[in-house]
Amino acid sequence: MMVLLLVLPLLGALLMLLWPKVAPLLTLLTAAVCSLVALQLVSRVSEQGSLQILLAGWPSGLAISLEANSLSSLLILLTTVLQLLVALYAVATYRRDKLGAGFWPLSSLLQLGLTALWLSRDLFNLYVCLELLGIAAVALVSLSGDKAIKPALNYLLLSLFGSLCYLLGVAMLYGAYGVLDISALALQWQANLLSSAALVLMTLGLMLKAALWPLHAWLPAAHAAAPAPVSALLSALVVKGPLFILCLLWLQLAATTQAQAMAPLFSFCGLAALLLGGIAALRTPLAKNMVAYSTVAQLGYATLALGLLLQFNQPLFAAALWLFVLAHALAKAACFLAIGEMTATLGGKRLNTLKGASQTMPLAMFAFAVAGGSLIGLPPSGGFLAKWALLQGLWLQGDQLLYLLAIVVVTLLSAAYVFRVVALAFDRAKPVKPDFAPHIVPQWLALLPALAVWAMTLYSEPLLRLLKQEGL
Amino acid sequence: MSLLLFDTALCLLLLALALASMLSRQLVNAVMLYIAFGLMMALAWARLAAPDLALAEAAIGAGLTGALCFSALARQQLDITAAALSWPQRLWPATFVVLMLGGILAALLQLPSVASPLVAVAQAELINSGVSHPVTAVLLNFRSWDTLLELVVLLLALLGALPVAPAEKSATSWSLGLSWSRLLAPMVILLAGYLLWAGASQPGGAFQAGVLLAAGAVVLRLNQQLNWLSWCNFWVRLLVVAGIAVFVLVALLALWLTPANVDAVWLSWPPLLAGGIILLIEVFATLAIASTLTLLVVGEPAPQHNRTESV
Amino acid sequence: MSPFWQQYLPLAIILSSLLPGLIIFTLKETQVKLRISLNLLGVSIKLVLVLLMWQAVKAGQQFYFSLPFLPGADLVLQGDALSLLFVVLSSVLWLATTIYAIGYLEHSPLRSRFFGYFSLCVSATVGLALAGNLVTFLLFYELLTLATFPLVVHRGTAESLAAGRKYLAYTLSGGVILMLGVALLHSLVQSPLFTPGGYVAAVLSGNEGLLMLAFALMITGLGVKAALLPLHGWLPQAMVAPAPVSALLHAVAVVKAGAFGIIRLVYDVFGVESMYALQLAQPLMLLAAATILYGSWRALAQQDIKRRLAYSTISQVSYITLGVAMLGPLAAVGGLVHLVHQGVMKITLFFCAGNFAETLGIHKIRELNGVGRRMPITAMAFTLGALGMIGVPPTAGFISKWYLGLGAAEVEQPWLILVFALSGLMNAAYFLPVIYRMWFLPQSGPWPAEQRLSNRFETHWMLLFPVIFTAILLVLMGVFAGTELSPLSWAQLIVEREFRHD
Amino acid sequence: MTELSMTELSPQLLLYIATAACLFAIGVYGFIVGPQTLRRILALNIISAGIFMLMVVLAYRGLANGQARASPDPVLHALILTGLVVAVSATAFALALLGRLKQTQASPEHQP
Repeated sequence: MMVLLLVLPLLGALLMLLWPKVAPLLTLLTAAVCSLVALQLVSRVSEQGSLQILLAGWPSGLAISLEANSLSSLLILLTTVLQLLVALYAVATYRRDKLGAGFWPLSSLLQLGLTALWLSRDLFNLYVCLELLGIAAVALVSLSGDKAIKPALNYLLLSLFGSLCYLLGVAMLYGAYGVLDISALALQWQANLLSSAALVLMTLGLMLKAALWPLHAWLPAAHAAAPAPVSALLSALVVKGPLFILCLLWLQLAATTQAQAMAPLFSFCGLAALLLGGIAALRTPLAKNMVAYSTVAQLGYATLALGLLLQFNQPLFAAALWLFVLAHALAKAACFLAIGEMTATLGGKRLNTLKGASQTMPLAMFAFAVAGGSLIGLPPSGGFLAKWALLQGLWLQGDQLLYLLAIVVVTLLSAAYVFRVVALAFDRAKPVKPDFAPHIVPQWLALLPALAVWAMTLYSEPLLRLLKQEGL
Repeated sequence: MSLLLFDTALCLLLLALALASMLSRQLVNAVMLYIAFGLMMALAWARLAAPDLALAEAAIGAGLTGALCFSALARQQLDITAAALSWPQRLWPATFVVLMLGGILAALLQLPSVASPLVAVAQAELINSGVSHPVTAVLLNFRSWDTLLELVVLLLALLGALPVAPAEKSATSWSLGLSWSRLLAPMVILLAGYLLWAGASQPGGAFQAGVLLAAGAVVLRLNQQLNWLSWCNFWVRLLVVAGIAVFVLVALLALWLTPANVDAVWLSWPPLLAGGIILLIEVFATLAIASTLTLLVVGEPAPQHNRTESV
Repeated sequence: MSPFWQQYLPLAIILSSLLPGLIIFTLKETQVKLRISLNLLGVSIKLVLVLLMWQAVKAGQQFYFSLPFLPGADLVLQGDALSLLFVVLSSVLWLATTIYAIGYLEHSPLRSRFFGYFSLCVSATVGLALAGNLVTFLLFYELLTLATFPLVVHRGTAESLAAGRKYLAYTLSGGVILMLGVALLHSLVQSPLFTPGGYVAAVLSGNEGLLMLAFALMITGLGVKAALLPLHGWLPQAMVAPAPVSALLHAVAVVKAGAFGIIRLVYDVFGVESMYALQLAQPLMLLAAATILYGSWRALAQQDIKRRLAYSTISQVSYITLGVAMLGPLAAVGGLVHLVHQGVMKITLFFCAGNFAETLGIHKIRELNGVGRRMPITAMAFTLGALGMIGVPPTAGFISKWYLGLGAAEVEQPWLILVFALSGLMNAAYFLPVIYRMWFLPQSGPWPAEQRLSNRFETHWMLLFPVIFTAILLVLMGVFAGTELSPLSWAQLIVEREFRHD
Repeated sequence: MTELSMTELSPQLLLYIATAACLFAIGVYGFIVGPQTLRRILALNIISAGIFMLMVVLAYRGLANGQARASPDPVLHALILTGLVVAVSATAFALALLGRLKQTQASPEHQP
């Protein structure tokens, strides 16, 4: 099953390169089949527990090990489903938006890279996956043409730098323990200067790649410059890859003393990201930049949850962390597709373009508002679930009033930037005329993930149960 | 003792070259120094009992990266000299870097001097791998998944570079790169000879061979030979894709051929056929690497046909 | 009644307005008839369903519908006596407001969107009434905020957008604080069903501080919508919304949601004993009393009709809070019945204000001179509503104030009677001059912007009939307060059930 | 005492390790200071060279110690080869992007 998830997008991409004419069809096909397989994988993992493979049948340590636990399988499902959705959106709009032919194979390879990353439990293999992801992401950003080259190049350089920091950490750990397999490494782990230095280096690199505050500066430009479907993929999935590795490192490898020492730093970075990212989103005049800054801010929740998880070892925080990731992925995909659709139709990059959009493009605006509700954390959305888990954890710890206060403030901040757009859309004074009749299908496609994130609450109990186990 | 002296000199030279490359005003000098640095690095690796890596590093550091940088330099006539940086602009990063270096050095001093336990495991399993050279065994059998993904990364770089490849400027802008390639050509042939010779005792890696082939192809291509080698050509695309495709297909075939009583494991070769399979993969991977790298270096002259296709 | 029905009845009541609302969103502007019939169909179905439930609850049945949601807190819809009080109020007034809104918005643009959100808003209100635990309540509380925002900014002018922003800033902050409180309480006792007598008593010892904090947080969150004293700022500004929206906000949906939440919190979450044990009632009482006086005081100074009504709302809703906070059975009856009475009276007043504005262009109080001759029926209804607000018998307002006064005597807080008297005086001081102007002063000049909306009546029949309906209702509720059908007897039933566990 | 010497690295290895670390540091400095993009790409290559050198030294450890089997760590060598390919791919892509950037900056239509 895992093999199918890895091979299908790869073979699909190769076929697309050979016969570019059938590329859209092939992308849809592979994404659809992969979604079904991923669904099967999730159900199988939740029934029978996690699946482990030592690749090529070699003994542990020598072989690369893959593991599909419930978290990985959920993330794979998320990846494939979003891939399918974005591919549908791209099929619906690629003639109008002049999306390059490169999009199809690249997005399939991106899917491969993500799937491989969620499954891998080998430090060096994770490095290769990271590079795969980074280069695919940059190539996708550069599809936008000349205006995207500069942010793409900047993204590439920083991403490479991040990977190299990570690689140095891997080299140091291999030098110290002689293994690359994470579970084997965890058995021999000692908290000393060498392992701490390696962890810090890897964390630095991964934070840069995941655009966690204060290393986020590249993200808004890159995500805003990319074509809408690409921005959706990048914000929803790609930044989560390094975050996933970061969590693997700190949760499975790091010793308690190291984790305790690092925890306040993560919490601080998370809060700072939430505050400053939110303020930046509130101030920027450009529509896509607003959504991109919101990604910076929302990643702060995940960082904060990670910090709290390391500090208190409370499974609720693990659930919160991954719920944030899942909910944000769906919501942000919806946001980018909706905003992309609106700016394309109304013709303009600035937020003012959206004036009166609730009349001209009600569906897309509705999708944005619904997704925004999840970003704010309004019940009964996925964002609410995550925030609920976070609050529960904090209250159970007791005496965390500072964090609670901060959460209130940042929630209001996110509400402010979401409703800044919504209020503009209700402005009836001088609505911006669309350049052409709005298309219905892309708007519905933007709405789908937004509805999905609200539907997450229907499965909240199994989700919470699954994710609580995975954190520790 | 004299060996230690040699080591010290080599290390100092490496550091000096790297530092000079980073600090030199002129970008051309920086690239030159970097190429020299790459060659010295290859020497150091050869000293450290890694001749095949040294070969690869020489091919990359001297050949590929150099050619790439020179062609990039030829394209950008703008701001080749840097504006002088003010002291604070240099001081703060320097302080940061020195602090970081101190931390890393302190950590590295704790490294144990014993080799990884994996060495023994790899040696023990070598007989089951189908090849005699341990590095090849690791690359194409023990950790073949890494290698497959690495080939995908290479392909991705090509896919990313093709649509943004700048249209070729005048022929004169290539002159620098051209002269450089002419200079390089004999060295490439020399190194290829070494590879062939080394291949007798230890199987040469697909990568080294690929790089060398690519270097040759680049030289020829720049001299207006091999003009069929372009992305629009279906057969070239097939060649580029073949490296990965053969890899995956063989793996699927192996999965399919696994006897029913054995657990089917992804990428595991049947022990009897392993040698043949690895050779097959290597051949195609070499061709794919060579063609991919050639296309990457040469860049696409971007005829009209390709433009319309990519829209 | 079959168990199947029992289970799905609460859900059906919500869906009866939600589904028409969702369909209405997809309609074109020109499909007027279809939209109107959908609206009315939804209202009628809802009324029938509510009637079914009312009968069953009266007979002592309870309704549950639950969906799995958070661990320890399912999504529960519960039909008990208290929720039914609010459900009946909102469904009946929804009928009136729908008809009124159809008349009011005739020929204006974007009606599909308006009626869609209108239905969503009522669905959220009914859901809030039927919510069976705090988490469900929180959910509908936030949905209500979202559904009302487009209504507030419906006109799309700079002024209404500013009001909308202010409204959101207040209510979303309130929502977040409420969420914080609910999460705190959930971490202590989970979120079981609302039960008469509360459920926090079990964890009372040792957690006093946290419980008090939770109470304070939740009251703050609810107080924003209930317009308690420092949190009332959004209400006067939200007046820029169209008249039916103002009517809905003040009488049924938003303000009442806050007040209803406070009732639930005090009686069904904390319970009378825990309230005593934690000494939470006194501060709440003080706050409510202060709000009553402050609202009345500010209303005196307002010259705009709707603004005066808005400050009056601030004052009147706190009567409910005060009645609840006194923790005596009689006061509770007063508070509960005021929830209904104030709703009917205030909606009458807002309908009238809307009629004046729509027909004659009157917005200021000084323009009302002599309007009794031009629009006698509307002026009569306004007079009845105003008298009710002051508490003149035999209107509905008298009943609730009577019980509140009795309650204050019962719990031995005589100073509260003083508050009531003072506030009543101020009520009279800001309503009686209006009535005087309408009936006894001559018309001072031409009407600011007169329109002939009907040949037969003083204004469009769809604007007039709802006013007549609610005005008659408020008199009937006062006159027949002693009968079984009256809100008073229902409130007594609730209180009997709430206090029976003692 | 013997145990200590078992875990201590020989001066030669220390020298090479220190050189690798310094190369990494020089690369990082160049990457931060820049200022031309081409130089930052070179800096990245120097960083990766430093890391690979560290790995080569680590692979060489067993030999320097005179341990029984006289071959360097094949796993590390394989990792380095993979890493080299990845690095050169990324460099080529970065240079292609850079070329395009310079071209768009140079062409008059994009001048503001």
